[in-house]
Amino acid sequence: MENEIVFSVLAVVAVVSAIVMISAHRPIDSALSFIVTLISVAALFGLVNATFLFVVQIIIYAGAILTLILFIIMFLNIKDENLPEEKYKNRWLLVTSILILPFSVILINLILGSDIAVNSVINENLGTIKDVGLTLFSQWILPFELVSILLLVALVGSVTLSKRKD
Amino acid sequence: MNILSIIIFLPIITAVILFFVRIHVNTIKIIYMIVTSIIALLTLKLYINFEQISSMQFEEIHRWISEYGINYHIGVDGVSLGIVMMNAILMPLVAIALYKQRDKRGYWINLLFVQGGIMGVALSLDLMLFYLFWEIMLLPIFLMIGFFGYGNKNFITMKFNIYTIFGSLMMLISILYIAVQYKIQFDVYTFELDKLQNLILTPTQSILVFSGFMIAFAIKIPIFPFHTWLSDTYRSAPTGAVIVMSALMAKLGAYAIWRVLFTLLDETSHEVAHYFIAVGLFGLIYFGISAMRQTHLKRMFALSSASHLSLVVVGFFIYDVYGLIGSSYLIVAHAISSAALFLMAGMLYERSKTYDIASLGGIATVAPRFSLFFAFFALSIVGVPMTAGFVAEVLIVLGAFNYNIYIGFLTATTILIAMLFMFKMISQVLYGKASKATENFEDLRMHELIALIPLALLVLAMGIFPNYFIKNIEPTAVSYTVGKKVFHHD
Amino acid sequence: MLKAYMILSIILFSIGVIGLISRRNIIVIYMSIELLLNAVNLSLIAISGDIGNASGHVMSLMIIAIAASEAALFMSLFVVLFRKKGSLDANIFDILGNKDD
Amino acid sequence: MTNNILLNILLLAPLTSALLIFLLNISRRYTKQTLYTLLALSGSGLSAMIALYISYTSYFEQKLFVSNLFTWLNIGDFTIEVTLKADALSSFMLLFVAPVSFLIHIYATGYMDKDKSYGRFFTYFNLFIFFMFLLVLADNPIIMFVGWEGVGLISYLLIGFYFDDIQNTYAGNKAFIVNRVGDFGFLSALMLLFVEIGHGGFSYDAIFFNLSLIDTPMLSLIALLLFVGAMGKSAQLPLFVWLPDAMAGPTPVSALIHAATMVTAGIYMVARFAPLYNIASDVSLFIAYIGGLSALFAAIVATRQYDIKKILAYSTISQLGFMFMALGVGAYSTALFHMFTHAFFKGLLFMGAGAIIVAFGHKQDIRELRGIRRSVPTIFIMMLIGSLTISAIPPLSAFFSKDAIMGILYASDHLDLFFIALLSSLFTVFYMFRMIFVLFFSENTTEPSKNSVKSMNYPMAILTLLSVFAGMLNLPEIFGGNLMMSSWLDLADKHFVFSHANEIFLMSVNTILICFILYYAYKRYAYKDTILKESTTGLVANKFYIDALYQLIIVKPLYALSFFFDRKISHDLIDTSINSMALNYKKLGKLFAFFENGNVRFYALYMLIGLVLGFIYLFLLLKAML
Repeated sequence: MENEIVFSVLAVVAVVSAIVMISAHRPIDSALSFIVTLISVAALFGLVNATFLFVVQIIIYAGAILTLILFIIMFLNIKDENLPEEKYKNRWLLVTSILILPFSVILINLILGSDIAVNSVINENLGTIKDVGLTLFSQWILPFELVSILLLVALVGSVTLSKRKD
Repeated sequence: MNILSIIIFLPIITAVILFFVRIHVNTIKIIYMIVTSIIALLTLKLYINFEQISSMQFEEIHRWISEYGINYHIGVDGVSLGIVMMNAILMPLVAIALYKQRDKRGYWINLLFVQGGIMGVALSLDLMLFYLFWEIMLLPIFLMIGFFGYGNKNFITMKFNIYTIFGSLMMLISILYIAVQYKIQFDVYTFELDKLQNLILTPTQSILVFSGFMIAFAIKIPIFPFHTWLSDTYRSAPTGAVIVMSALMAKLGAYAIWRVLFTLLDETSHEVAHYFIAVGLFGLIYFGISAMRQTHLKRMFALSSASHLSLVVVGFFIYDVYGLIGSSYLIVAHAISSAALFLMAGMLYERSKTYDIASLGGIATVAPRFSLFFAFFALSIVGVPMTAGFVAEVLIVLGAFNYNIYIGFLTATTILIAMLFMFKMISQVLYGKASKATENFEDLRMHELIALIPLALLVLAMGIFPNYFIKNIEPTAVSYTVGKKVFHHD
Repeated sequence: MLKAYMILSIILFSIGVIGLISRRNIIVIYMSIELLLNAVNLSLIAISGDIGNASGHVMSLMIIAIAASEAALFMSLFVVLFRKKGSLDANIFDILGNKDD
Repeated sequence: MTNNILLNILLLAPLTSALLIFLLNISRRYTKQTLYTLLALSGSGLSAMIALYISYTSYFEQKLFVSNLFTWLNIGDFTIEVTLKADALSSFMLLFVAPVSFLIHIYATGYMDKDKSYGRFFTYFNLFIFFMFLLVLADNPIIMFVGWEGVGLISYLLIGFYFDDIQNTYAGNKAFIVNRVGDFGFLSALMLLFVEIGHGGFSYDAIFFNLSLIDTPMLSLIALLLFVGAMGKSAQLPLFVWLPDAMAGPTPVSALIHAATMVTAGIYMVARFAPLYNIASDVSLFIAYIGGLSALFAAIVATRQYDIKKILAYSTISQLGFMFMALGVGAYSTALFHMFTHAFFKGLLFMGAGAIIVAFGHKQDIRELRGIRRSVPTIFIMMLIGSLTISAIPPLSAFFSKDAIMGILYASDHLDLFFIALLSSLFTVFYMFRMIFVLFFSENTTEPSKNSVKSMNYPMAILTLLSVFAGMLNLPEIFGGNLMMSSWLDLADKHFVFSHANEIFLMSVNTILICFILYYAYKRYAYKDTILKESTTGLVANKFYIDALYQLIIVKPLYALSFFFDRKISHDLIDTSINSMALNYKKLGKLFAFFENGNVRFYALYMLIGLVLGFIYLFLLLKAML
């Protein structure tokens, strides 16, 4: 029962901060509210025993990526006049929301009407670092290696991109 | 390999190879001359071996896309022979006349390519093949105007191409439609002209198919009111392209009426013939009168061509043996004369740097040979006796009188129409005092003479001994008229 | 519980899409993309927990890894683009379009 | 066999010499004028000799010369053989065409002496003779038409011979275009004739044989259209306008083409189709009236002309009108006889005019050429004889020919035609002697710049003799003749009963009237400057405004129509609508280009829309399935 209360609170926080993120004018505001979303999502991970992911989410997303964003925002020294004017931002948001509404409504409707999650398996080990590690290095070894190559490529790419041309 | 296939593919293949090989333009000219001369010799052989019978000769048939009954089927008969001959004769002569003026590789490669395309259209007996060559022949012209044209050439070449491609599209729709109908009726696909003849179509269907084809041909010829691309295109196109368009491609449009429509949709053609006679007669007079006020030499020639081609259409749709023979003869006769005239217009421009009729004049004093040939070809367009045009016009007029006396009188105005503008033009260009543009006018050079003399002799020979040439057309024309229902409107 | 997670995931995803399309600030657009990834992660983990299989976790892990590399590239792109154009407006990066008239 | 060869040589000799001169001329090599002269004269001389021989044998031995050259066309029924045939009519034509051509050739060698276009001139001239022979000798109307058009073409080239002045070439254009209007009629007639009876062959004999198969209205139409052709070539109302302008050509051209030979082709053609015109009598009458009107009209206009050649041109129209009158009432051989004499005296008059023009430095206005009798006495005598001949003073040749026409008109119960003829004949005397008196009988104002050339004088002398004595050929019965020519030609003449007393009465009245007019003209013009006081305004001096009228009702509307077609219909209506179609496509493209703006988030938006629509569709599908 308390799980559900916690879930509700976290869900509301995540949604609200996400909405703030997409509607804030300045990127710094967006970034800060996005951190809130990420942390609430991390907490939601924890709520379903995904302890390893919880940690990873906090460390990588909230820790590394968002810090990087904030760092960049500050590094670039973005002033207000550098920001896009976005005269019709609210109108755009409204129109897009209306457009996406059928999509969400239909999906939610389908999920509510479906019979998933009837035979939930309770596995205490699920989500521990050991469990995830075992799965990762047994079933997912090839994708794992590919991801490592991807990271390498991204590394090289970002270095090349940000190098000044003389 | 069949002689006809060589005629079609030798130029095309040579052009493609030349396109990929980087060699000097002079070498290309030499290769061009060799190839076109070989073609000319081969067609001469064809002409000599041609038997005076109505059926297809030198036929060649191979399966190509057998699943859909598309065959590689070519052959020659009395009608296509004329166009093939013209194409083969004109191409080397054009090159001889132009060889100093044009130093672009693409010019010559395109000319070679278009020669093959035209041969293909004239010789194909399979509708899909016909369509293919019909499109192939367009492409080089498009490129030539775009690369080597004058004036507002981008707009004009786009206009020309959209016009003609629209027409081709209509034709493609008709071709596919009748093929599908044939499949429905005979349970097999075919695009063979002689097989498709057996198709039974309802009147509505045949009218629709007919219009599809006719739009393509009408744009190509052009007949009223599809002519508005004509004068601008001829004005901007380089000499080689204009000659190909006026002397050969426009004629192919008229030829296709006979080859495709009279073969496939014989009855429909008869039923709608009077509309097209009316349109043709209107065009004959309309273009002739329009040409009167033109100040641009090539525009005037363009409209003059259109006027004569309308006459060809009249001759075809009159649909009796005189009309058919007369029109086929006029196709050839006019091809020579108009090719020569456009060639000379090109020379005129090269020397005087103007096409404006009013600013020319006095050429006869400084360049008597040029004037002689210019006047000769202009007069042969008018159809003075002992030139080929005269024979053709007499035959068409005869056919028209045979058809209906009023049509006859209207058709006979052809001997008046061309004079309306030709004589004033001759006076203004050749006679009078030499103007600033023409005072240093150089007379014909030797290579230009070499190109023009055969054409002039051919015009004369066709005017004086027409029987020798007409004997080849006659059996085919007779086979299209005798034994078929002929409608007489009184 | 799973249904709730799924619904939340859908809502977050929609918000991400809305942000992605509506905003012109490329940093916000980037964050919207991250939000999309997070929404997917959420549903993956929820399903994974429900069926008792760790594959979902692994997938999420990889998504996070991809997001990380994406972040690295995006950041360097921001720097380059901002240096060139002096703006964060996504509308000025439209050389894909037909601009010759 | 030899006969065939003779005919072929007759036809081909001028063609060959034309070709040779042409090649020499175009090769741009320096060629001596003598060589050209030699070639030109040998061609025409040879054919003149053969022509004389042919007429001689045809007349005395009734021999028929036929030469079958080749088949021109053979399609179904339409078989046209190029056959030369010298029957009586053709031989008669040859009798004067060939010698007169030869004489004018000799004359022209003098006239064109030292002209830079000497070679070109004789190319055309010989070519003209070739086409004229083709016209005359052709055995079927299509080949005749080839010759017919051919002479028209050469006439065009020769009128515009001095092309430095563009107006001359315009005159040539006018001639050819007006002639072509006539040819339009001619060709239509031939085609109709073929459609009606072509299956029986198309030589003259075959046509006349099958003539009865054609019903009358069609026959009349054919006859009328044929006459339209003759109208154009022989410069009758309303297609006469080209002939006066045609005087822009060198004078030998006027003498040969526009007086003696080509313009008479119309007469020849109508006479050739005599069997047809005999049936279509209403058309024949029409011809007679057109001829009468032309004769009178041209004679009146000529009284107010000042250009020596134009006077003669109008005179030619007038004389041709006489011939058509005779043709119209069915007196074919009479008309041909007048044509025969006309060729000589009109050739003579033109040559005289040309000689004067050459002698006085290319002046042509009689007001500037007054009183030149003492400067050019020989020309004066010959011109005087020519004028007397044309005025039909007995016993000069035209007296017989013209009087025969008058007599026949009188006898044919068309008194109106007779009076028209009489009136025009009197006008003829008036304008001819107006010219003579002004030219020769007044105080001298100019001196010759050049002495007369011998090669010009000899042919003139021969023609003078001929115009004096040619009348002997067809002497009427009252003078002890037996109408030799008429019986030789053996055409389908209508015969009119006509007593000798009437004939003599008519002749004397006519002659008295002519003398009276002659006296009047003498009183009015000789040694006076009346000519300078004539007003240049008024109907007659402006040729009844016919040229202006044609300009107004034909030329200007045509150009207006051309503008309308080219600019309004082709450009404004059709082209603009097609272009606007294309432009609208362009606008539509711009509309879509707004969506396709290169902005990725817009593309995401479209993806979203597609996604949403797909979802809705799937959802509905799912619902429907459940």
